[in-house]
Amino acid sequence: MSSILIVEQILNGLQFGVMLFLMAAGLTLIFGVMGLINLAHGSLYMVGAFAAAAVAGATGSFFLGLVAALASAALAGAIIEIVVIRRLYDAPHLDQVLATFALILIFSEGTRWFFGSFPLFLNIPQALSGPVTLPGGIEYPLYRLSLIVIGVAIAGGLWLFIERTRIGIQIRAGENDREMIAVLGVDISKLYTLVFALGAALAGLAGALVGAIQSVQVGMGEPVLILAFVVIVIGGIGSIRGAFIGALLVGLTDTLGGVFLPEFLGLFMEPGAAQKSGSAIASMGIYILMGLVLIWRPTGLFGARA
Amino acid sequence: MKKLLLAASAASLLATSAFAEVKVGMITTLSGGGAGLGLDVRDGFLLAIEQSGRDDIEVVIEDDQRKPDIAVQLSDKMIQSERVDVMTGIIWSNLAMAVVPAAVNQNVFYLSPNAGPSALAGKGCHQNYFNVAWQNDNLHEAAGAYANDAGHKKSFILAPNYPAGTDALTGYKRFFDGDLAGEIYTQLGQTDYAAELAQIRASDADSVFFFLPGGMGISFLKQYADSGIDLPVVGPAFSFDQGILQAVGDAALGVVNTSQWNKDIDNPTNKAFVDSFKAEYGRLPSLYASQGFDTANLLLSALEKADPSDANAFREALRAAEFDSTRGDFAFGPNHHPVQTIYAREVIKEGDVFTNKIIGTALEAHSDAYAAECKM
Amino acid sequence: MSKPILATDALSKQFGALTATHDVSIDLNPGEIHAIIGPNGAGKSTLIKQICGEIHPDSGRVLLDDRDVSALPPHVRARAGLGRTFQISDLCMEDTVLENAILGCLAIEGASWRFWGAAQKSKTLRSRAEGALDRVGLANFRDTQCSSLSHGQRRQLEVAVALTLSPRAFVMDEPMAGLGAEGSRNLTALLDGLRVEAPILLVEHDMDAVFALADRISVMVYGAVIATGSADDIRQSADVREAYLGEEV
Amino acid sequence: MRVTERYINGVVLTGLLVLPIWALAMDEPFTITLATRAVVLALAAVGLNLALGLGGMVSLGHAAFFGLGGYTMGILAYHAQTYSTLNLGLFSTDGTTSMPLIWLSAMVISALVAFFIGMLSLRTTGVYFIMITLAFGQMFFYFAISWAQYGGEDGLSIYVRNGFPGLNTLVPIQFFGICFTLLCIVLFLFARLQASPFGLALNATRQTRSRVQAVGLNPTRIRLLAFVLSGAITGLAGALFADLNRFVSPTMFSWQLSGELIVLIVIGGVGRLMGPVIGACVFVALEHFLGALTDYWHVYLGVVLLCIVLFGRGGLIGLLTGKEGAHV
Repeated sequence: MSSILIVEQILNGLQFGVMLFLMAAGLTLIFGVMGLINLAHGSLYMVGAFAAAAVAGATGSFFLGLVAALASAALAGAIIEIVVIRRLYDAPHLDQVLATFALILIFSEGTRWFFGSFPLFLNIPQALSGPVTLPGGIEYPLYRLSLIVIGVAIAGGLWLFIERTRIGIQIRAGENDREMIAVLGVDISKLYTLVFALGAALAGLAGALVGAIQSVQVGMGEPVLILAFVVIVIGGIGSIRGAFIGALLVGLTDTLGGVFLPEFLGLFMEPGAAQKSGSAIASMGIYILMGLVLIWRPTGLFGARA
Repeated sequence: MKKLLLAASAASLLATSAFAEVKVGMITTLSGGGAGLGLDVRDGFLLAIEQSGRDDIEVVIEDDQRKPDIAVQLSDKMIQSERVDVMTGIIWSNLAMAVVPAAVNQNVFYLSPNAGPSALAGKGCHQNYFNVAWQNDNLHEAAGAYANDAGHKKSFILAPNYPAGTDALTGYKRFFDGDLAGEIYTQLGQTDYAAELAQIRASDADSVFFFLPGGMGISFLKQYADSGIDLPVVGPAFSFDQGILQAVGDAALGVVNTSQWNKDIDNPTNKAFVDSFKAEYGRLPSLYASQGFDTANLLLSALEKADPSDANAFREALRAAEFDSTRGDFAFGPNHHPVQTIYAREVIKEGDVFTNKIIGTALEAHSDAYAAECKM
Repeated sequence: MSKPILATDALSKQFGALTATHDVSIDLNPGEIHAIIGPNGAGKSTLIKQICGEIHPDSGRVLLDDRDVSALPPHVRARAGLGRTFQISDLCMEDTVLENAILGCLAIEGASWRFWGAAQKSKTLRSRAEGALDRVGLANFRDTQCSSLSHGQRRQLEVAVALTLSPRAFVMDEPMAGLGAEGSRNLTALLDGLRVEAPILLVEHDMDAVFALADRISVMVYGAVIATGSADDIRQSADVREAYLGEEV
Repeated sequence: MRVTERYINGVVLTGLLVLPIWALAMDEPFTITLATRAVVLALAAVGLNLALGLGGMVSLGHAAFFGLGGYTMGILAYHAQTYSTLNLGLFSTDGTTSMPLIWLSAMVISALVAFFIGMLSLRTTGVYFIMITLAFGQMFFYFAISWAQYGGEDGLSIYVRNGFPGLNTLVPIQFFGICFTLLCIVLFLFARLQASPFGLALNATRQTRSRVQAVGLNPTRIRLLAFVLSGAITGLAGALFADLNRFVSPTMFSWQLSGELIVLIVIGGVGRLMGPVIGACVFVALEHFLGALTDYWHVYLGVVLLCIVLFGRGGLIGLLTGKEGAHV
């Protein structure tokens, strides 16, 4: 196994992790501020991808597609917050799980109703297509490289937003003491709608960005949703920093496990069998990782201590 | 279109229709991720029934949601409650394995418009089971044969880690004479193939074979095109079908895939089928639509000769397969699976629409590897 | 002087830079009520939580009947004889008063692993539970759902549940919290009679109650006990006056 | 009109018994199959209700036990039908097609796995518990998909239903009778357990953990036992479900199934004896009738669910009796 391949796989893991972060950031923010488990977050990812595909298809501009993804996911987020989610803040987790499960059903079948059963087309923009050569002679797709850059930039921007802006301060205050910031005259319901829409927009953006290299289809959000949950549980629910670290961990574990585990088993077994059992264990890898983290720290790496 | 659907749904509601003499139960996937395939099979099937002008055939259609337990439940319903004579429609091998053995043992005929698991072609074959599409390995075997013709010597092959994936790689290897540069089982439902692409790039392969149905194939092809790897790609028709080609786009152009059908196969039945399908539904027919259409025509041809209540005569009539297939010559082998020609197709662009063009023949009068095991 | 039933030995606990308790050594003798008072944030609740095992001290020991219970989890300490009440009523609100009392009897009757036979129909459980309810004056409310009780009744039920345990010592965290004058008077009378059964370690802000009940009083300030003595001693202690009134001596 | 819960329970059980008998008389065997499906799903949900409704453990991974029960049945029957030997290292077996033996195995295996999952998961609470159970479920799901020996994602078909002494299980009404009897037994045990001292303690751990500790009980141990019992019941249901379909597949492990089990409980009423039964009947009926009306029936199911969560606290039983359900 050459070092070039290893570096390339690490880049792949990072790219996967960074995209997971966009999903997980919204989830963890929504949980941290409003105490809400949102299973329908994957549906917002799907909404973003479909909006991007529809608009990019109609206008021919990938950039407009991205704008549409952000706008439509944020709008969808705001609408479900106002219509449904708002009534669930003080409800037990069970109700939240159930109501957002119901939202998944409605979104998935609704999208199919609207867009039909076939996958939609969304391609990467011409300017970003094809591979580039990195130092060390590594050929790597430019678009994936851009995804890493965009993801890290958004992570940084989010950090600045939370730490340095007025709204960010209100959001952090909201995590600590809901009643208090209401007393201080912050319009709490507006703040919540805003946070929810922000989380939704990030998910929609992730859907559009990833949709360009994958397939835009109904149900695309659910596998990602579960991974994003694994990420925030590992990182500690409510912690943006934890989500970032957790996303990278999951991305790297999944990518590198899938590649190196079969190779590793191949040292002891015949190749075909090593391939099969290796990829079987690798597919459980991130769940094993999550189990280990929770046994070690029951509230995740950066979670508030219970 | 509307009229047809209405007739179908009305049929599924009115369990007892006075004039219906033959009752057909169609269990297929009409909702959720794989609905596109089921819709095509259904539309193709209903088109043929409608064109036949027979009003004594009642088609009861149910959606299996691609869930095996639902499919089994619907099959019970078809047999116990609707008392159908013939069943058809299942898209997925795992659903077929759940439904077919029990159904055919209850004296119902089953005509498979898509799935052809090896268990049903070999030891588990049954006199009431007819496959009108292919045995699962067929298109992969053809891909291996085509790779030989194209002069490929070293292939990198990959498929999802599930039984149909294993069958695909086995089928390819059965006919491919060259060496393997690598063999990878990906996760089922995987959407990101960056890691696999890196391995392909690092290998010394001269060609790539993949079997990744549905969304997996779309993702793979888009990422493959963007990776800068320029090895020739071969695959079975499933990832290059009319329904999903538009979602793959330019990334699929030039890729060779194997199929027993294409819209440019030159025979009157096929021409008429393509034109009438376009007229009826406003889209190009897919492989699955052609299989649904052929399945219905096989059924109609047998009904001309015998009534399902006379099981032996009806079975003989089916086995004769005297109908005009959209793919030209069609016959059943001893295990009731097709003996047919499989073509190599290339993805092209016609105007704004991506579609396939036949570029050659991969295997002629091809049967399958399991027929010998079948004791019928 | 007889041996103390409950004692702490130099309990210390830091939360980051904040010292919650510092070197706290107090004891509780048979038959007495030992009250702990002090301004808000003095570490009284943290002390209780360390005694009951909900928080682990950084150093120091908790002794119950001369036995070191510092390493034991809360439920084992409860079995060993700590009857605790909570500052904010902590009851099963969906259950009836009687069910709450029966819950208290399960451990001591060894009944928590009984899967057969209704809890409410068990004579042993029922008589013990009803005895405790009688004692606090809730006998007539036993079939009332806990969530419909008044605040004062909930405070009484807290005490009743602790009573069902037949504890060696009561540890009460502000039992009078939120009670009106009359409620306080009733509860004061109840506690007054309880000390015969087991001594009470009482954290309380209601000074009327404290000075009426306590045999001894300890004053905690900034996590440390600055004075311990009889009611009169405390009234006259210069340290206490300084801590509460800011008077220089 | 407000009615008592006891009255509703009686009506539901009687209805569930009368419907298949009516169907038998009318020669509508498929209705019996549907009723059996409802009964088996109800049994699975009764198992979950023990953990969720009484113990407050919102497990989003109960499909793991459902699937384990199913695969226990599938593997034992597969070996018995193919006359092959299952080697488990310490001991080996030739499989069995006897239902009672299969049920016992399914319950023991599910209980063992529930014990391990519970040991790890019960260290956490709240959202973490929901997520870690989900993760365990997913682990089993992926494992089953790649377990080629027993069919992987294709699943495993057994062609003949397993046997029960003295009955012909292939006759729909007889198999229904078996499932219905088991459901009644489990419901009876559930009711006894709910009223027992253990049930009281379990119910208390859901409401306040600190109170339970303060009265000298170990909440984690109580919850663990409840979780194990819950897993065993759901495992039993899994074995029956597999026998109903004569087929097992990894979809029995899917997280959507875990979600659906929760849905069943909430439709009927959380923590109620008959909540899961009513939920299962309604769910199967919706699936059947809505599914026949429109391809997009999931949209309507979603709307119905939302309404129950937002406006119908306490589920259908709560609606009828005017009492709220348990808070989880």
